[in-house]
Amino acid sequence: MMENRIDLTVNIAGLSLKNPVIAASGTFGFGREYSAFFNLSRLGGIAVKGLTLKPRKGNPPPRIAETPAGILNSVGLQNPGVHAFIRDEIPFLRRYETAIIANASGNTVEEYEEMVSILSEADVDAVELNLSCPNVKEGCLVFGSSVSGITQVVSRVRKLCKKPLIVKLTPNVTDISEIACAAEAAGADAVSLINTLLGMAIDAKTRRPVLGNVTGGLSGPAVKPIALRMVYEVSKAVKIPVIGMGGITTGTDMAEFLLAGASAVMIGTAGFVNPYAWVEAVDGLERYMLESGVKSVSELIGGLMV
Amino acid sequence: MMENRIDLTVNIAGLSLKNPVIAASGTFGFGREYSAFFNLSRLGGIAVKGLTLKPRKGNPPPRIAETPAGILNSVGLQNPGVHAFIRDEIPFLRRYETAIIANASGNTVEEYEEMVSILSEADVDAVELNLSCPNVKEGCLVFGSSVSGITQVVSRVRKLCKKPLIVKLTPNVTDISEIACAAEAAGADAVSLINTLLGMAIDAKTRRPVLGNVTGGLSGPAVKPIALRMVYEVSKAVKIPVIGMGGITTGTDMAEFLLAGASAVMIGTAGFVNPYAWVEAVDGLERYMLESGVKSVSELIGGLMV
Amino acid sequence: MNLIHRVGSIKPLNEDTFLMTIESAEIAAAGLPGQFVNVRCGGPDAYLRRPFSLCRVHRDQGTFDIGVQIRGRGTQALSLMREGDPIDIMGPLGRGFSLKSEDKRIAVVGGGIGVFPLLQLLREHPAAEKLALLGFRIRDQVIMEKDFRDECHELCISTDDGSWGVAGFVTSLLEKKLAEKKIDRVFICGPVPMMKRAVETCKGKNIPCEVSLEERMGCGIGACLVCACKVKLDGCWDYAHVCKDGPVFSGESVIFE
Amino acid sequence: MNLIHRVGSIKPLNEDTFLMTIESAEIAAAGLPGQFVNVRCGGPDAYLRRPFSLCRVHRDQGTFDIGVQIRGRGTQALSLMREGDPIDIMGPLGRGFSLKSEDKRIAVVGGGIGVFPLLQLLREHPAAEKLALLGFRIRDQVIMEKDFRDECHELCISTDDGSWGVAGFVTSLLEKKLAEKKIDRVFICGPVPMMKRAVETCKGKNIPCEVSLEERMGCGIGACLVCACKVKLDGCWDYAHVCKDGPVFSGESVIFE
Ligand SMILES: Cc1cc2nc3c(=O)[nH]c(=O)nc-3n(C[C@H](O)[C@H](O)[C@H](O)COP(=O)(O)OP(=O)(O)OC[C@H]3O[C@@H](n4cnc5c(N)ncnc54)[C@H](O)[C@@H]3O)c2cc1C
Ligand SMILES: Cc1cc2nc3c(=O)[nH]c(=O)nc-3n(C[C@H](O)[C@H](O)[C@H](O)COP(=O)(O)OP(=O)(O)OC[C@H]3O[C@@H](n4cnc5c(N)ncnc54)[C@H](O)[C@@H]3O)c2cc1C
Ligand SMILES: Cc1cc2nc3c(=O)[nH]c(=O)nc-3n(C[C@H](O)[C@H](O)[C@H](O)COP(=O)(O)O)c2cc1C
Ligand SMILES: Cc1cc2nc3c(=O)[nH]c(=O)nc-3n(C[C@H](O)[C@H](O)[C@H](O)COP(=O)(O)O)c2cc1C
Ligand code: FES
Ligand code: FES
Repeated sequence: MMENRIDLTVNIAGLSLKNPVIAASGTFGFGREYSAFFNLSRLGGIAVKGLTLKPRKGNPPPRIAETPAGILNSVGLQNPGVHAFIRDEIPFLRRYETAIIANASGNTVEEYEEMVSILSEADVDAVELNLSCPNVKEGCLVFGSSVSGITQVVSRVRKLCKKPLIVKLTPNVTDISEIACAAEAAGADAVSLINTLLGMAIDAKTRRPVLGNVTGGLSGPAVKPIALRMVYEVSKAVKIPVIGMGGITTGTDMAEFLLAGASAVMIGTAGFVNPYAWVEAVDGLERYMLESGVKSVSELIGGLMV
Repeated sequence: MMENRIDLTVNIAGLSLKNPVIAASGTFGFGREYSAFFNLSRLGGIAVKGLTLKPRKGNPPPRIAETPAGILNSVGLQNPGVHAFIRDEIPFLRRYETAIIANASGNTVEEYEEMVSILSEADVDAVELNLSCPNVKEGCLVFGSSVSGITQVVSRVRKLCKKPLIVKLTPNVTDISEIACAAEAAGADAVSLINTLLGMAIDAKTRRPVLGNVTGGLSGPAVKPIALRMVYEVSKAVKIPVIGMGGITTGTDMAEFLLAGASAVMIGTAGFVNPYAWVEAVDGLERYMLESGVKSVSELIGGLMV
Repeated sequence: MNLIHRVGSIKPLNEDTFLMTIESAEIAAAGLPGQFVNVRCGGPDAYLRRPFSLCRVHRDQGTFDIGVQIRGRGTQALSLMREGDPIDIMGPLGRGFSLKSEDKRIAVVGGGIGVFPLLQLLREHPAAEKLALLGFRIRDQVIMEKDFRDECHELCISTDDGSWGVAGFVTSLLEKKLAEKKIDRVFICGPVPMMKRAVETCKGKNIPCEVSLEERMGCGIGACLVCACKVKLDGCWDYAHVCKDGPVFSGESVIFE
Repeated sequence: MNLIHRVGSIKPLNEDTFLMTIESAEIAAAGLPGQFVNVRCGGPDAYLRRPFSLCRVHRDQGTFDIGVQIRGRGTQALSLMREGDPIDIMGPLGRGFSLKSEDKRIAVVGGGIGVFPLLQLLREHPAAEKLALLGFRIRDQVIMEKDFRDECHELCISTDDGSWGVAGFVTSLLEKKLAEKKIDRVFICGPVPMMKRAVETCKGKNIPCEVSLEERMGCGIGACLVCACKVKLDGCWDYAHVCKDGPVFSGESVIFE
């Protein structure tokens, strides 16, 4: 009955999602674990664990630190490599009716090109370029945090990419709108933001960093005000769709991001605390829309009254 | 008895503080209100409310929003102007044995120059340049977020400044070390960081921003991991002392900042929740030092084992 | 200042409102009508303190009451506290209502939970004649009727739909009463549109009035300047601060927007 | 999966350790020795869940016990829960100890709070002969002595200072016992240096062993990859994940650093 009245579908860069909730890359593995908790078909999409050309072991533990209303992680892109993903994980994911978004990282422009070429032939619905992972020293950070870096990677990759191309932005920059505009100009079909904020935790007792990697990426409710501001700024600056994320926990949080200008959202950290966070956010958004008399998600997008 | 064993004094840019706790600018007014709670002489120093040449009314309310483990504020530098400060507030503050740090903002380089000239003749112990206030549109943000902006203001102001010159850095930049180095090169005696992170809060019910000013500055425990990382990076990059702040609540938090490389800290938001936060942090640090067998604060500074 | 006090009791007033008695000889001794306390509500998401007006002060018992409407995270957490729990409270804070012996006949005008600070005012004011006009949306929202009746000479209640007392807004009640009898000063607390209207009514009759304002707070004591409200100053305007210059202001000085 | 269960009881074991009984027919029915549960502890500062091993499972009563040492924010908040409180728990999670009928004689080696998962192992293991070696720092830290005695054929306790049981480390006890009698498999849980030493001892005697590891967790189910631990793989090494591949690993496979 609810379904009849409320339209949750959204369109992003030619991709049609049944609802605006996407599992954020790196927090949802390849979906297998959470499929024990709920039907993955309930999600608008799944951004899979960040992929690289070759398998990566990732950073030394500890890889997580709890912070006030958030977490720091320094996983460092541990993944089985893009080929293993295509072989072992896509067939499983395809059992569900949900968009598969391949999150791709590289150390060089050439690696990004190769990744995108491979993924263009794979059965995925979109490619999300991670130019912003703070846990990898070589390359990544540089690409995502300057106009020249992002222009270079996105324009070269664009030529090879046969899928909708989402560019994921780092918040560790002076002016994120400028970077988003550069991504748009270089051919991105959408931008997603924010990736994690670079942070650090120290154990005063041992006088050592908590994380094996010293620094890590901050996510969770703590970063929500920053993420919301950046989504608001970027969606005013670009014409392509914006996927918002950073600390979203509830359907109401999600509504805030849509109002700020996001066309869809990703949810990550909240799922560690509540494995049903993703589906509860879908239900929560539906409830919010019912209560506020909104019939379709598109009415909310960018609807902030300033 | 504790006093005999533990040395809490620190030296910053020629300024000797009885302990490393300074009240952060904008959170402590001109000290009057908190003097009803504790003897201000217990503080290492007080950075007074951000001053401008002329009185400023500040931004429209609401000026505060609560966020997960933090707050957003958009006060917008409401203050009675530097002359009223000198006339009405310094005499009161001088009744206490604590360093007075004048926090100064301007809209133009010339305004900064004039402010510093005036403050150089006033009875304050140091000047803290606020080049990073996110709530003022004209000028401020620009100066603090680029190497050229900071170089310009600091080098011109340096020539006129007869007091220790502390430059306060904004975290809303791609590379804070680069900015800190520019401040050092231009003649800063110390840097203080972090100012607030630009953020936003939305009321999904009313579909409006919570703050009258739309965006505001994020502070409090939520930002601590980011502040700690920036203090760590900056204190590796510069030779001048670093004053750390951002979310400090306890003596242990403070120890973490000292270990990361800060020579002193500032505490702000935590005092809204607990009016004794500043003095409890002094006591907490002393306890931490006793428990870990540290005799003087200088042993802690930069003592992180990586 | 000692911050840790003790929850005495919690009694529901209606579905979403309750009265909390707090044991604190210090606050009970010092608290004046219209002043407020700033309460750490606890709960995982309520970081800042929440301000509540003194609703009733029992000096002899060393306790005071606050009336609380459950609205969000903080008030929700507060409602879950139990008798005997320690509670972290700063107060009394701010400037309360003026208690002038030359004001012989006073009226209080309260809307919804705005009635809370007016009860203690009635209890302490030296006036010979006290009129209380209280407005609520519907009958279920009517609270503290008996408590008010005990503290004044005349009590009139209005509900928007007439389900209790007179039908209509409390501001209409005020207009009617001011036409009927001479009042020396009016004390007003409630939603902004109601206060605005009530102040205008008083101005029209040249009767001095005072209003108790709300604004989001940080420090609660005047140090952070976040709780700004617009007031008239020398023919122009300026921001005053609710926590320190208020929460009670003269009705003439406030600029409602 | 139903996450909301109920606190049955809380009993102190010593100054900073307590046993919490939780009512959950589902977890009691499914939980195996060595598996863990991931608990939302509440409190304003404990955002993530905390992992605790199943210590005792009462299938018939539909309850299970966890033993908890108070260390930080989360365990502190947990210790304040009361009987009947709802509690948010994911579980049972991870891979537990192997329960092989060919292992006729087993030994468990526990250090400090590492003893917790070993109790249910003793209760469920089919072995004919069960030896328990438990080490603690001092007498005041000795916990669950009677519970262990009831579940094994021989119990030896050591304390570092000899204030209870044998003086010395539990690893010395293990060396001594392995010299005395034939054991088919050893199960180890405790501080890393102790586990490392115990594994080496077993290796020296060619006795297979299993260890239960700890690592900071995010999701608790294998999705976020934060709980990495080094294991041997094809002559080289790789990261395994404590929450999914463990917490129990064969002693031979783990690389202690
Ligand atoms: C001087 C003063 C006296 C007050 N007296 C009473 C009283 O006697 N009884 C009563 O029920 N309420 C009173 N209020 C309003 C009460 O403070 C808010 O309802 C309460 O802060 C809401 O907290 P929350 O956690 O439930 O809401 P949330 O929306 O979760 O609060 C989020 C933040 O916004 C602030 N906030 C939200 N609403 C208000 C508001 N209306 N005014 C100020 N800050 C707000 C909160 O303090 C908090 O910082 C008073 C407010 C002021 C300023
Ligand atoms: C598989 C497994 C089983 C465990 N079984 C038990 C048990 O039966 N009884 C028991 O008392 N303890 C057990 N622990 C350790 C227990 O999880 C930690 O003591 C607890 O998480 C500390 O939380 P805190 O809030 O008190 O500490 P804090 O230091 O405040 O915690 C901060 C963060 O670090 C994590 N953390 C801190 N110490 C540890 C640790 N040693 N291991 C993993 N994460 C940690 C916390 O989970 C939290 O995310 C187990 C750990 C694991 C991994
Ligand atoms: C454990 C962990 C691993 C992550 N790995 C990736 C990754 O591989 N690629 C990527 O683009 N983002 C990664 N992220 C960032 C998230 O996708 C997301 O941008 C961020 O966590 C903010 O959203 P949240 O607050 O909802 O978690 C990771 C985040 C976490 C917590
Ligand atoms: C209400 C408020 C007002 C502030 N005003 C100023 C200011 O005038 N000048 C300035 O340099 N920083 C100002 N700040 C920033 C603080 O000095 C400090 O850098 C920041 O709050 C981080 O520290 P904290 O987390 O301990 O509050 C203000 C912060 C708050 C919360
Ligand atoms: S709340 Fe800080 S000045 Fe009023
Ligand atoms: S905690 Fe997430 S993979 Fe182990």
